[in-house]
Amino acid sequence: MIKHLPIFIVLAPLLGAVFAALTSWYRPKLSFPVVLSGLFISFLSSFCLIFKLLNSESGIIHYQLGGWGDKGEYGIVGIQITVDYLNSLILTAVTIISLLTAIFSSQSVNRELAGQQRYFFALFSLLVTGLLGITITGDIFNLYVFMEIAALSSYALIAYGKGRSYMASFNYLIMGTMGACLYLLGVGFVFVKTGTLNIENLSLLIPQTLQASQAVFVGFVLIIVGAWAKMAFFPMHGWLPNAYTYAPTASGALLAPLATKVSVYAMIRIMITVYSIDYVLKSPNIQTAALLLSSISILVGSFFSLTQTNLRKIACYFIVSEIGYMVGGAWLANDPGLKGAVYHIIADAAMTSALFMVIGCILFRTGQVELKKLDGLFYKMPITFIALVITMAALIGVPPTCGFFSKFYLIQGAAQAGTWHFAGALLISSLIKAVILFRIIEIGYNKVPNPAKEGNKTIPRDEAPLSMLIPTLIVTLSLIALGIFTDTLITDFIAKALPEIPAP
Amino acid sequence: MADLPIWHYDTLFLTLALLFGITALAMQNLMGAAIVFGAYSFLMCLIWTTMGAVDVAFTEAAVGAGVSTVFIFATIYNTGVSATPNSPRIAFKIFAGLIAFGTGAFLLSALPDFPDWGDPKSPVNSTIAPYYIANSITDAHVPNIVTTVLADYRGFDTLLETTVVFIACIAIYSILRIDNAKSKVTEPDIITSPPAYDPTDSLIIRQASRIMVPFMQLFALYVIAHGHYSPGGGFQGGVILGASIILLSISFDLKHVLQQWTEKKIMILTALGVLIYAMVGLACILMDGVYLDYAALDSVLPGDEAYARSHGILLVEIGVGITVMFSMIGIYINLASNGRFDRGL
Amino acid sequence: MEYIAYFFIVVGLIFFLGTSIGLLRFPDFYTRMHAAGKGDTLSTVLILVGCIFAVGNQGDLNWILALKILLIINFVFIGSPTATHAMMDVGERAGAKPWNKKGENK
Amino acid sequence: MEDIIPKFNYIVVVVLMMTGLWSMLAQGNLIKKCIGMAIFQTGIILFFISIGAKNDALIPILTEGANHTFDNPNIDKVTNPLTQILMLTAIVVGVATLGVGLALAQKVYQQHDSFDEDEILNNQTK
Amino acid sequence: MEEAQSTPFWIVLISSMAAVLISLCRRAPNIREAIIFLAAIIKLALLLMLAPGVLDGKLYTFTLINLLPNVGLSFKVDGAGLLFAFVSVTLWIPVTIYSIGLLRPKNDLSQTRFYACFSIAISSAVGVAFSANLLTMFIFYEILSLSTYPLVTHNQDDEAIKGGRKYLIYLLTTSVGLALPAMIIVYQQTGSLDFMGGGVFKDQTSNTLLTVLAVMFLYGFAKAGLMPFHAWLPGAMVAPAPVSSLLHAVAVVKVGVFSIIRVMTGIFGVDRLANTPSLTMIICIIAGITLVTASLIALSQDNLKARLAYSTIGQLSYIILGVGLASESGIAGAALHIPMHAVGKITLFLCAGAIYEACGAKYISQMNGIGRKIPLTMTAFFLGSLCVIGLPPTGGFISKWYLLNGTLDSNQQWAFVIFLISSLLNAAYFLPIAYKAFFALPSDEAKYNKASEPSMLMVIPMLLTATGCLLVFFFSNTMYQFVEQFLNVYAKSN
Repeated sequence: MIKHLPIFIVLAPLLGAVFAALTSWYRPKLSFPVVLSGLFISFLSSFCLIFKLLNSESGIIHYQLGGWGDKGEYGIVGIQITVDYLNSLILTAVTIISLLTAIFSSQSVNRELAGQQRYFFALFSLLVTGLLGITITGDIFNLYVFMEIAALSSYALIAYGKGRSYMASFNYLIMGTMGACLYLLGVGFVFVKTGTLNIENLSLLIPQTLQASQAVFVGFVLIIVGAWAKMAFFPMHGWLPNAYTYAPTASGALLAPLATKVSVYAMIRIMITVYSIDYVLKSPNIQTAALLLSSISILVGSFFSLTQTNLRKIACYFIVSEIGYMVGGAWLANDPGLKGAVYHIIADAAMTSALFMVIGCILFRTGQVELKKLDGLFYKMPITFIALVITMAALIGVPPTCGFFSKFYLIQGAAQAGTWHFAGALLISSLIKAVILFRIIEIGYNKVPNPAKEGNKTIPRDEAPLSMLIPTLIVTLSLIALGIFTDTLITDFIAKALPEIPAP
Repeated sequence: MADLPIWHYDTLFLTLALLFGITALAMQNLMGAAIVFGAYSFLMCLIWTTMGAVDVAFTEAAVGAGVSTVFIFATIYNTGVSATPNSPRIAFKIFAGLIAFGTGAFLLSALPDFPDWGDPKSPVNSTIAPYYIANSITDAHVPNIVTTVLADYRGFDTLLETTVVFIACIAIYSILRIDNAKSKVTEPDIITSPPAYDPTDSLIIRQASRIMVPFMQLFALYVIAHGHYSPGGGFQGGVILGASIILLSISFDLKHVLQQWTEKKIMILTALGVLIYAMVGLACILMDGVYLDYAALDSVLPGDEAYARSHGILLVEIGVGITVMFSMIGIYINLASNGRFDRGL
Repeated sequence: MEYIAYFFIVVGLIFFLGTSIGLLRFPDFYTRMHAAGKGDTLSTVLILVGCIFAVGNQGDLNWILALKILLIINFVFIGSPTATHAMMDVGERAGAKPWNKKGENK
Repeated sequence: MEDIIPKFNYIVVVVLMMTGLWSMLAQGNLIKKCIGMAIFQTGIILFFISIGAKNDALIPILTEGANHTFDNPNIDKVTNPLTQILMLTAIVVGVATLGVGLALAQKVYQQHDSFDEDEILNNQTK
Repeated sequence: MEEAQSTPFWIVLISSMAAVLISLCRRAPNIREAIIFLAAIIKLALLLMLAPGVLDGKLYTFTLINLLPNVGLSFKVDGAGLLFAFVSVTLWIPVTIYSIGLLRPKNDLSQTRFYACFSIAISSAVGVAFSANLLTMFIFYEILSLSTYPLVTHNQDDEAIKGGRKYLIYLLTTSVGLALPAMIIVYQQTGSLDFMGGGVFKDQTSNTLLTVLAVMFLYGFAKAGLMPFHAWLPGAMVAPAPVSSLLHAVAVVKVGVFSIIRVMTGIFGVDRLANTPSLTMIICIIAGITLVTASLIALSQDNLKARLAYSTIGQLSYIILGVGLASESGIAGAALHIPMHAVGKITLFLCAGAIYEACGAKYISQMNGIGRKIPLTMTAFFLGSLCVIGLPPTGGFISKWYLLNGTLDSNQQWAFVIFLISSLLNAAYFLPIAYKAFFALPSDEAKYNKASEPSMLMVIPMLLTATGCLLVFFFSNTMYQFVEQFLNVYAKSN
């Protein structure tokens, strides 16, 4: 059974979704536990895989579907899914976060979508399937299909939000489809010159023989741009804020941390595995462009977040700027930069998840997240508020939270590559986040007269239910834990995952 | 040029297709646009036939020219037909044009690097593909290589493809049905155009479709079952089955169809198909093969390993057929009745 | 036997030509539909019949294919006029006026 | 001309896709956007199919034919099946996306009684 | 020689644990304050345990966990660090007594928060004192900034909020915007962040880079209050007296200068400083300007706390200037000036608070003749000002003596002059207060006639610290031994 672990990671949520879809017609209550168990199995498998990976000397685990493996001169004829140091981390992160989010969202779904939650958890689980598939697959066309699975289910999940969410979801659909099409086209351009779709075969072919081929280069650009459209990178970020703001709490809490990060992973995978770092370095124009764009998107995200008054909108614009961090880090194409980018994928997944969970808790109790109306939040829901402050601190990059270390690596990379505008953008954005943190603290903690003092009116405590609070706390504390175990993560996983990069 | 025999009509078809596509986008009447779009898809499937991609052509004929056009109609039927913009937004259009033009130029920059059209020695045709052509028979006893690759070599893709259809169905269900379920609008409802055409009083159409439908379904079953030896397979068959029901619901009306195909039935069967496919895969694991390795089912299925594969393919094709059929019906009903499941196109 | 095939196909094509011309030249909706409906059906059937002979090899017909094509003919024969009827019906409901000598249908 | 003709289809493909892309970006009408999306996808499908095509090759269904036998077919005379599979999947994904897009469009129309993007934006900002 | 021992870690941790306990027993004030004293005493005991070892040249090191490759969350105890920790913990006790006396009467339930943050602040100050590398120091530095914010905004009125905003924005902006990048550049250049004698830089590192880094660090640790990043300090004076006394005379500001001493000696290295005139020049100029300007501004302030704040700014730049001299005695003077000034300034702040409590006088112009009403307080004030001015028999004299020696050693006579001028200015803005308090006629008799000494709980701490000012003078030799050990490690590395 152990050798089937890789497929179970993807299969468990898929089957969970199908069963949930079936049960929702007979025992609607049942569909949530079904999905939950699917996610749990998937989590277990990914967790076990990490240990299996650490014991294996090759550092990579293959699983050839249908038993169609390597056929000599033909290469790998079937579809193969692979687990290595790079994606095992992402897999675990995705599974854990989706599991926690599922637990978190059960209450809020019952509240927000009362009587309409049929298929919600099925779609939830299908989205997780898609994301896990993107992460685990070893075949660039299969990746496209998973991308579409994730995309379609997320359109529906967003559209559950009613009202403005329909138009937001439609824009997302157009932009997402454009991205997917560009990706597919890029795959086509690569396919024309290589004739294979398997990532390993490609990684043998492209860096050696096809360095000069224009078609392969065009394919590269198309794939990257497609991934950018999917992850709401600067010129194509328009869809994200509305989509995630008007989605229901649960959908937001699942989509925001995972969807974009996984596309970043896909980009990095294409960059360092299919193509190679020197291929990236050999195309300096697009590298400079990418770096510039990421600086811009960091700044744009941060400044727009300043202008917003709705906490969720602010969080969404944070995502835009964080995407800039990761893309920029990856395109620095040097050791600290890539380490920072990969580390930040995980760190940011945790941070965004925590942020949206906190927002979810507040929404659940107060029904709105307008900044102005949050006064006295500290006295109303102290635990949630402290979680919010910790999360914001992580986003700013206050040590010893994980945000600090990812920034540390990214800035180090920027310094090594001499791209100071990127370093500057990083610092400016974290300062802007600091300003927003002050705002939140002052509104939530200082705006109302201290009820502890005599004579002031006391505010009754009103925390979110435990099923929401506990996941939130787990994720929030994990921010600090991640920060403390940075060294382990970097040296035991990320450093092994990345190729040897010649230091300049 | 002499060694390019088939390309002569192709160039014609391609140019036509281009014109149709542009026309479809240029038309101000959505109904017309939809019709032209259908014609465009039909041309496309002719082109693919000439290129020897019969299965793709078949699918396109069923999906592009058939079902998706009907979907667009259904949408228009529930909404409005006019596409006259109330603001020209010239500047933006020019900007977008520049983007598109730049992208196109960038794509064409790779043109000299491409192999010639129809070159059998190009990397695509000489790397993996030969394996499939050479071993389809020995591996699975299936002459239709497309079916083999679809359901066996790259069976995982097909599982996911089925899942995509399933997702589309439940997504549309949850977008349209969920919150319109309560608000049953009694007619006349928001239908604006075309003039409400109630076919139930037209005897001819009823009878005609009565005659057609059984044959269609028979043919669909044939397509699914015979997919190993002729173009077609679960997907095409499923679409045709779906189309037959759609035809019924157009020529009679939705109520009539919903009497036998209730919402519940449709949605459950949609999920069931995926379940069948996935379970066949699991069965392979339980009989200590890897996932989707039908050879592992040798002991339960008749014939040797190759035939086991062949039968495994048939099983999953049935799964695909079921899912696709009912997804198409579900999607159609949702779109046509705007999620109210009462009356529609 | 090829010649039979050619004969049928050519005749079919001629009818098609007529159909298209009619579709363009006739004055009003009904007459055009008339041209389309009749001519289209007939010419398609003719061409298909031609195909029956075309697919046969060396003198004897390929019966399976012939049968399939006959089925197709059957469906075209049912489907095409029905479709035409439906369109006419809609047109009538939509209030398209028939053409008369004085040309006041515009 | 001699080097355009063998690559003519690629040019058409690019033009098709760019038309689709343009209307996805520029068209104000949601349904038009959807149609443009479909055209973009067909362009890509056409691209894949034509890189898989071979000169005077047969369809990828093996028969006891003139130029190859059942067990060892003449590989150059059989069209590439792989690209066709990929495109089957792509078509399915395409129709699925189209369906979802149309559903969303219906919802938007219900709210704003229009398919025109600018008008919808005005309504929302109001 | 180095010796691995986990005591430093525990010393740092204790008061944080105390904080947890404190926040647990919010309903029982007595237990709460008992916990504080207990923690303080345990801390002191542990520190004393370390002292003899440090005196015979041991370096206690402890690494908790690796955060980055070859940079860990690690501690190292040496003379200066121990001295600093010792001072801040010792002064914690009187201040706690004082704050009990101040806060208990107005039964303000948010005292718990106050004490908890207070203890966290103390641990992070000690953490900075003991940190073995730049990263650890930075972490504790940030924790200190965050944990003191609730203390600054304790009153939670608009003024407090404004002050708090200023406080956080200044400190975070500078540390994230300047210190962090500087640190990262150091790491990227040298691959190490540990403090070691002779610094971490290779010889081929360009001087310009070093100068830039030096400036980034100087302004990055804005707690040192170098102009123009000093404005937070007067702003933070809205805090209640104990806060401003401990944090803005001892913990926070001293953490700032201490960090700068560490960086200059441990990262740049004394020799490198001494051999790079451009570096020392820039440091001295920045410090010197601040020194004089701050003293002049202080002279013009009428609000007592503001005057104290500006004098603090000036005194801090004494220390930085001392480092900038890059001579042994200069650094010795700097390291010594931390405790000396701490004792003096805390006395002054406590007195200021007491004066306000006693007769509601905020402004110096209102203090004519109050010395007769509250003689004890004003005597303490007098002693404190002597210490800060640097007149015998108070500690300030010693440290300034070393500083002046330092100027002569690294023959920078202009610094000598500056020191003298500013000492004169100190005298000019402190002595008048005491003089008016005792000898000038009360401006309005009616107002103060029933003013009397504040509660014993507030007077006793003042007297304690005031006597401290004298004690440090007589025990300065022991202190110097600690500093000498520090010098042996860092300054005498070659």
